[in-house]
Amino acid sequence: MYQIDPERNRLVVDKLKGQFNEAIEKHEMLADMLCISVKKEVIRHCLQFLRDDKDLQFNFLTTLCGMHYPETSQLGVVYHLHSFVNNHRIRIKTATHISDPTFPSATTLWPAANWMERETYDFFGIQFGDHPNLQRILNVDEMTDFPLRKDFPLEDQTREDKDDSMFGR
Amino acid sequence: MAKELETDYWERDLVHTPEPKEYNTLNVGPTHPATHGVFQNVMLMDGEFIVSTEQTIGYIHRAFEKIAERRPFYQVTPLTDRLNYCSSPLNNMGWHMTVEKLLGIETPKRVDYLRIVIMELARIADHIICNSVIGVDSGALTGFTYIFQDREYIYEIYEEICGARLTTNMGRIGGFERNFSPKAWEKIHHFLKTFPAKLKEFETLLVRNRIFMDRTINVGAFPADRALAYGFTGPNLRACGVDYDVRVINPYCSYEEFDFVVPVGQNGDTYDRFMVRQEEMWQSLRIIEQAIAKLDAMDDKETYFAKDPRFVLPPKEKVYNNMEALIWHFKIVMGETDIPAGEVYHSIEAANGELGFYLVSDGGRTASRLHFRRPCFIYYQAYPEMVKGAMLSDAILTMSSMNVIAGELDA
Amino acid sequence: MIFLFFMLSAIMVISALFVVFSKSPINNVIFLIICFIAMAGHYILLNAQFLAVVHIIVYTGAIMVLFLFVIMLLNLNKAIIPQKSRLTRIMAVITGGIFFLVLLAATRQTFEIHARYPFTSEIGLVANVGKTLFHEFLLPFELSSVLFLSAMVGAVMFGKKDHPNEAE
Amino acid sequence: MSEKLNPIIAPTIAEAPEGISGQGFFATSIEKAVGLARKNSLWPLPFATSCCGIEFMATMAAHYDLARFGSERLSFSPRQSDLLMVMGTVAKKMGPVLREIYIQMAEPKWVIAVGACAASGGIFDTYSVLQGIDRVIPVDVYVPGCPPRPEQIIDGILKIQDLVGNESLRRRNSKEYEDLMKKYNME
Amino acid sequence: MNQITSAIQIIPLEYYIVLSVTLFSIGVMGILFRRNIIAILMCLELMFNSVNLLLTAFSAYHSDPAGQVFVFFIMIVAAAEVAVGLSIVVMMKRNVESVDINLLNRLKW
Amino acid sequence: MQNLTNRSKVVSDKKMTFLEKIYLPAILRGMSITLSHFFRKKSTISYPEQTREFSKVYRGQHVLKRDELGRERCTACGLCAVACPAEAITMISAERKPGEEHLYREEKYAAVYEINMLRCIFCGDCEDACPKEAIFLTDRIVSSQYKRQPFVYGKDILVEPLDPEKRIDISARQTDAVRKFKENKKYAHNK
Amino acid sequence: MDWTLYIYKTIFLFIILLVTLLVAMYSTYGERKVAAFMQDRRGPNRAGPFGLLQPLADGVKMFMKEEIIPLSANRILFILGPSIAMTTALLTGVVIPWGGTLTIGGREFSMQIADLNIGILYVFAMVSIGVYGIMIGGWASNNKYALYGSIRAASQMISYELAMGLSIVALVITTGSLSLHEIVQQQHGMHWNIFYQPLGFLLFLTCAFAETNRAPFDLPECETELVGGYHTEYSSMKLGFYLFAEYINMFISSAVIATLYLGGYNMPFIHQLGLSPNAVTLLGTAFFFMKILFMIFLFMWIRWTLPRFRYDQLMNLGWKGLIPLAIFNILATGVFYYLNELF
Repeated sequence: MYQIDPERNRLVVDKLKGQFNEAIEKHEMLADMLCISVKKEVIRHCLQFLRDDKDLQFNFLTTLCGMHYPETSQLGVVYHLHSFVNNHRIRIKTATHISDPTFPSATTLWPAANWMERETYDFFGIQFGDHPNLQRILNVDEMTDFPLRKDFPLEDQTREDKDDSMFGR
Repeated sequence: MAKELETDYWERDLVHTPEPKEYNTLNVGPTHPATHGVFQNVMLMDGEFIVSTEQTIGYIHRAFEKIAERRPFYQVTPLTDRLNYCSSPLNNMGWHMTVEKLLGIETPKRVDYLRIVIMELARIADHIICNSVIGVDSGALTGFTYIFQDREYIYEIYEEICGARLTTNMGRIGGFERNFSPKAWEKIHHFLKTFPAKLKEFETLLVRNRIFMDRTINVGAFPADRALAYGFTGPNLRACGVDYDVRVINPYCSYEEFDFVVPVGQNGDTYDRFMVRQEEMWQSLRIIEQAIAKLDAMDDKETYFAKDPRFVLPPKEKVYNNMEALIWHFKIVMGETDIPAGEVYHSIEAANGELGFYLVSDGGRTASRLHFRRPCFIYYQAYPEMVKGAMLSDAILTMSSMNVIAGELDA
Repeated sequence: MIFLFFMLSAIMVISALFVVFSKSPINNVIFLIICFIAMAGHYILLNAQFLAVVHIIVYTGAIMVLFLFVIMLLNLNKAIIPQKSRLTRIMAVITGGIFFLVLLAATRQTFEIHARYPFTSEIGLVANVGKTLFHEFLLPFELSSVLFLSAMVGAVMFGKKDHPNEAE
Repeated sequence: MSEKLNPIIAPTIAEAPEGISGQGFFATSIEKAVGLARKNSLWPLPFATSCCGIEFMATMAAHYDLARFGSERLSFSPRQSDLLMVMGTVAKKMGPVLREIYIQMAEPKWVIAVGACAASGGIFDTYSVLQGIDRVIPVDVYVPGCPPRPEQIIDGILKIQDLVGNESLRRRNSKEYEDLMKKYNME
Repeated sequence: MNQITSAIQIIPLEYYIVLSVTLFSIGVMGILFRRNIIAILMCLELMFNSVNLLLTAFSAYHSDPAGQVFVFFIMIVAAAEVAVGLSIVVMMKRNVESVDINLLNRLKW
Repeated sequence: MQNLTNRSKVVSDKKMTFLEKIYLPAILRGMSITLSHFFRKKSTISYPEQTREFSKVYRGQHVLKRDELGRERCTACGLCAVACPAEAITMISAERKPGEEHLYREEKYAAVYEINMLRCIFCGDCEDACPKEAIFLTDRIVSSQYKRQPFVYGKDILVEPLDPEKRIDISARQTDAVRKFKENKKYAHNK
Repeated sequence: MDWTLYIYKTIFLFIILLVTLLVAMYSTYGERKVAAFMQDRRGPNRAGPFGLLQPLADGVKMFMKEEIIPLSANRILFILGPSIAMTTALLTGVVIPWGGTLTIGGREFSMQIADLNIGILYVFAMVSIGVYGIMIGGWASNNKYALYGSIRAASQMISYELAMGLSIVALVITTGSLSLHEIVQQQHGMHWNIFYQPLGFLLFLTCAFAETNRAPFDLPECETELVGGYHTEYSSMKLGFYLFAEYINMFISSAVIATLYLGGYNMPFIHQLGLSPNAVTLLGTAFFFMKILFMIFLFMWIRWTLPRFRYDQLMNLGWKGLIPLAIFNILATGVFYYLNELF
């Protein structure tokens, strides 16, 4: 099984706290991974610091995804970072209010972030500030809604065999 | 220069002014035979050479993440089938392990080993597709039909275990739906006995054939640092020389007990990818053999699911007869169990690389958010960089050797 | 026989005119090919079978394919080149006509030609042509190979991109 | 086991014409011959988007061998194919592409929707998936299953063969066919 | 076979002379007429071939293979000319995006 | 990049020997393989005439089981419809009327039970969810149709025939424990 | 005027055309069967017994299919392309000696339509014209894939024609004749040229693969890259012509190879059987066809074994591999014969 290394977790938290101080909102140990919430103003620097720091070396962006918290009307972005050398994974979270869904882009740090951010934009309508090509990627360009927000209906509205009374459920 | 010519003393014709350099655009896809699934590449071509590529994907976008938010956990398994449909059981197991992690279900060792047998079979099946398709795209169709017969055999094994060939929906949260039948074991043993010779034959057809080597060596080469920056994982990263394998780095499902080699390549070209996949099949065979040895050494031949009554469907004979069991059965099927709130990230070494499930639960009936880290989606964006300056034929081989599965790409 | 001659000639002249007047380069090439095939017919009429076949292989099979290839490769059919001015074109036709008349007049003046050797139908055979080529014309033959080689080198040098990276 | 099989008359081209009766015989026997030829030479265009495409590969491969029906020559150019096999999910983004391909195909053409996704959207009842390709192009045969077994795909092709073999040569010029095309806004 | 061999004895030599003169003039006209380098090269080929025809005709009438040997030399020269000429065209197209002869008359670009 | 594990092994060898460079040996070897297959027994199954052996647990067309007395087992509890990820199952339940005991096992039964076979993905979740041993998938395949409508399978197709000879045997799909349980006739379920 | 000869030639021409078409037709069937058998499959077996009517079904179907000429295509050239391909493919057969001489009613009839003294060159000429079919058709389609296909075809065929010509030169040195008839007669008994020119045979074979656009040189139409290559836009019978022309080419080049290198209609030990001359001739023809069929099988065998080349590798192989080898072959042959004369 994957071993959790509390030493390294503490090191990460200490280093980040030392660097960004109160911009680190919260850190908690969830089931398998250290999870750090960061203010969106510093998220880019935070990621860069994590990537470039000699001891941490989080050189691999495992994944990036958007979140929608309808109860607080917030949109968030979650980064999973992985340090190959230290074999250490952490999760960085950041969030902002739905009325101003802009985040800095991580494309310059990892080219891999390019499509993931486009996907996040596509699903949640999160704007990534200096993204080179922020267009819809999976959905048709004409779409105006952001389908993964909780208020968007899942079902295809034109399904016929379901409208039939015998398929209604 | 144009001015000079206008004052030509004899010709008063319109002088042709040079236009900016013009390249051909070639529209590869979405139904081009080489794109297998569906993605479009608009290639800017200078003769046979590719100047730049622009991809359009999403032609089979099916909104997996949205559906997953509306379905109880066990109904997500059929969805994961359709991610990388060449190796459905791998995805199934990955998803089950994720849920088990969230729910805190401890699986018995026997389940782990059974899963490993299935997962490695699935890996072989996936690599068979990828490598034989490299052959097909380079024009050697025959190798495909030879090796595909073994894939058919793997289908038979699947069918014996779960009842489906491709989209298996195999296993349940906590284990399997039924124990492996004697026939299934027989087939697995037969497979282990016959497959090496077939694989060898397939290798003889291609591996040391100069035409094939010329077609693949230094085609679509990608340096390791770029590959890491682009988030490559799996065989594609290993072909670049980085021995990153989730099974070794973050062992799950008792992989730490197994002895196998992580094959790596040299410079990440198509030949490396082909060879890495080829070697992985051999290693998978070894792992299966070890797993079977371990299973044979066990006294327990009956356990096939975790005995966790909170989340695992009770056995049918109890449901039929026992009120308590019936109630739990209803609760689990309706999704009314007390699922703990929390988030987990679990990743497995799928055939194409690190397949991650980021599962956020708020304690409700369904996941509040489920994000798939789909390896294809992440590394396919490096394709333009890989084929820049290459020829059209190279681009096609590069694409097939990357093994981009449309279902996984578009979610 | 005469009929065959006239037919072939007519094909040649008409297609040659099309070569000149047709605007699309592809059509030019195709009419030139027709012209050349007709010319191969003439060669056969003249008992030069070997020459006829070599003509087809070299001209139709290589040179014209090269033309067609370049046109396709550079996609020239789309790049419309403006024609010369009407005046120039009329002048060209007149010049050609006058040239034709002058040449015709000049050839009309020629004295009667007498065959040097008694007539033989064998001269067009490979053996005869080959013997002449390799006996009497050995030096020019070898020299022409040098010319050909230099042309090849020249073509390769021209065709090469100056800096391989510049194209990007 | 018998229920698994549909009664399928083994298609052979060497079928003797039944009964000779005046002028009608000529036309029908020609139609029959053409139908036999057509149905034994259906060149498919595999529009394989997802899982069913892999099962189609299995159908092409040694165990099932679609070649037995004379259909192994895949032509990816719509001009050359007779049978459009839509296999896999067709998203709304893909719909126009599919329609374009159908229009580009040369008559006579047939369409087979393989798999739940192509036939009805299947499990993917979502905003992005076309709920059955018969929304954009006319479909001749539906094959259920997700993905269908190669046996089912072959079943579907046999069904199409029956359809092809019995089709009148004039059908493609008929009013009915025109109406069908009009329904899909084609010509 | 016999028929063909005797053909040249029926057709007067003058006919061939007139034919080749015609072709040659058409070639000349074409060179003056066109602005497309490729067309001009083609007209050049036409002129070469009219000469070839004449040479062959004379050779046949004289029963002297030397004339046909010359045709070979002309073919060689023509092939060489086409090779170099077309490579110039390719280079020109690459550099100035045109095959207009008027752009070449300064011999620089 | 340093090694992350101590298990890595470079597997590709890109240096060609002279024999490999001249193409022929590899080509001849390949040709000998293809020729040997030319004379080998073919692995094709001529489908409509021959059928491939299906696994007993194959998930094909559904069946609604009757019990030994020929009564429909389904009680229209709706679990299968809930469990269906494709939402392909619809049912309307009805109360059993007196005199219908020989038809329906429980007091409630499905008056209408329809599965849209075009939607169905044959995942087997309904079988898993059924607490009454009523719905099973079988090793029969669903055949293709020219129209959409026939794919909505009603009870006329789904319920197995009354004739005991024509019953569909699904015992292979059940676990050993269930089979053992079924032999014991003293439980209410087995009566 | 020798009318019987004319009539005989005409009839024979038609027979040859018919046989060519028939063989080409059934090589499509053969190809599918061979492919199937090599791939552990069964191949077409529904149309007629063993699927023997499959080519007919394909033919009828293609004939009845709708003709599509794309709007943006050049109509005349679009139709011209397949016609050229088909015609040139058919025309090549006239110089091939299909057998010895038949004696009917005291007259000798040669089983060759035209015994040109430059037979080999005629074949070359026809092949070189055949390129136009592909080039023009591909260009006229106004489709990029087709254009790529035709450009590839053009450069490939020119390059390999060169190597082919050079490999023939060595053969001509050994035989001293360009006439196919004479070349065959020189290979009497077991003096087949393949034993004297093994390298030349290999080179010629390779070039023949390239000239007929067969795998591993099927770049102009390789479907994984160019969809259909030059015939992407073709449908109906025009497509049929292209596909057919390929098989005719394959048949003819097999015949040429058999003629040049495998002894043509010569059959070893046939004269010891004591048969009548006519029987010997017919038996020789049959043997010739067996050789041809074997060559066709070889074509298919290789196609279903090897991966295909890439464009630049193809060119490299042609220019840097085959042409130098062919030149070396010429030199070696020349030196050998020079030394042979000296001593």
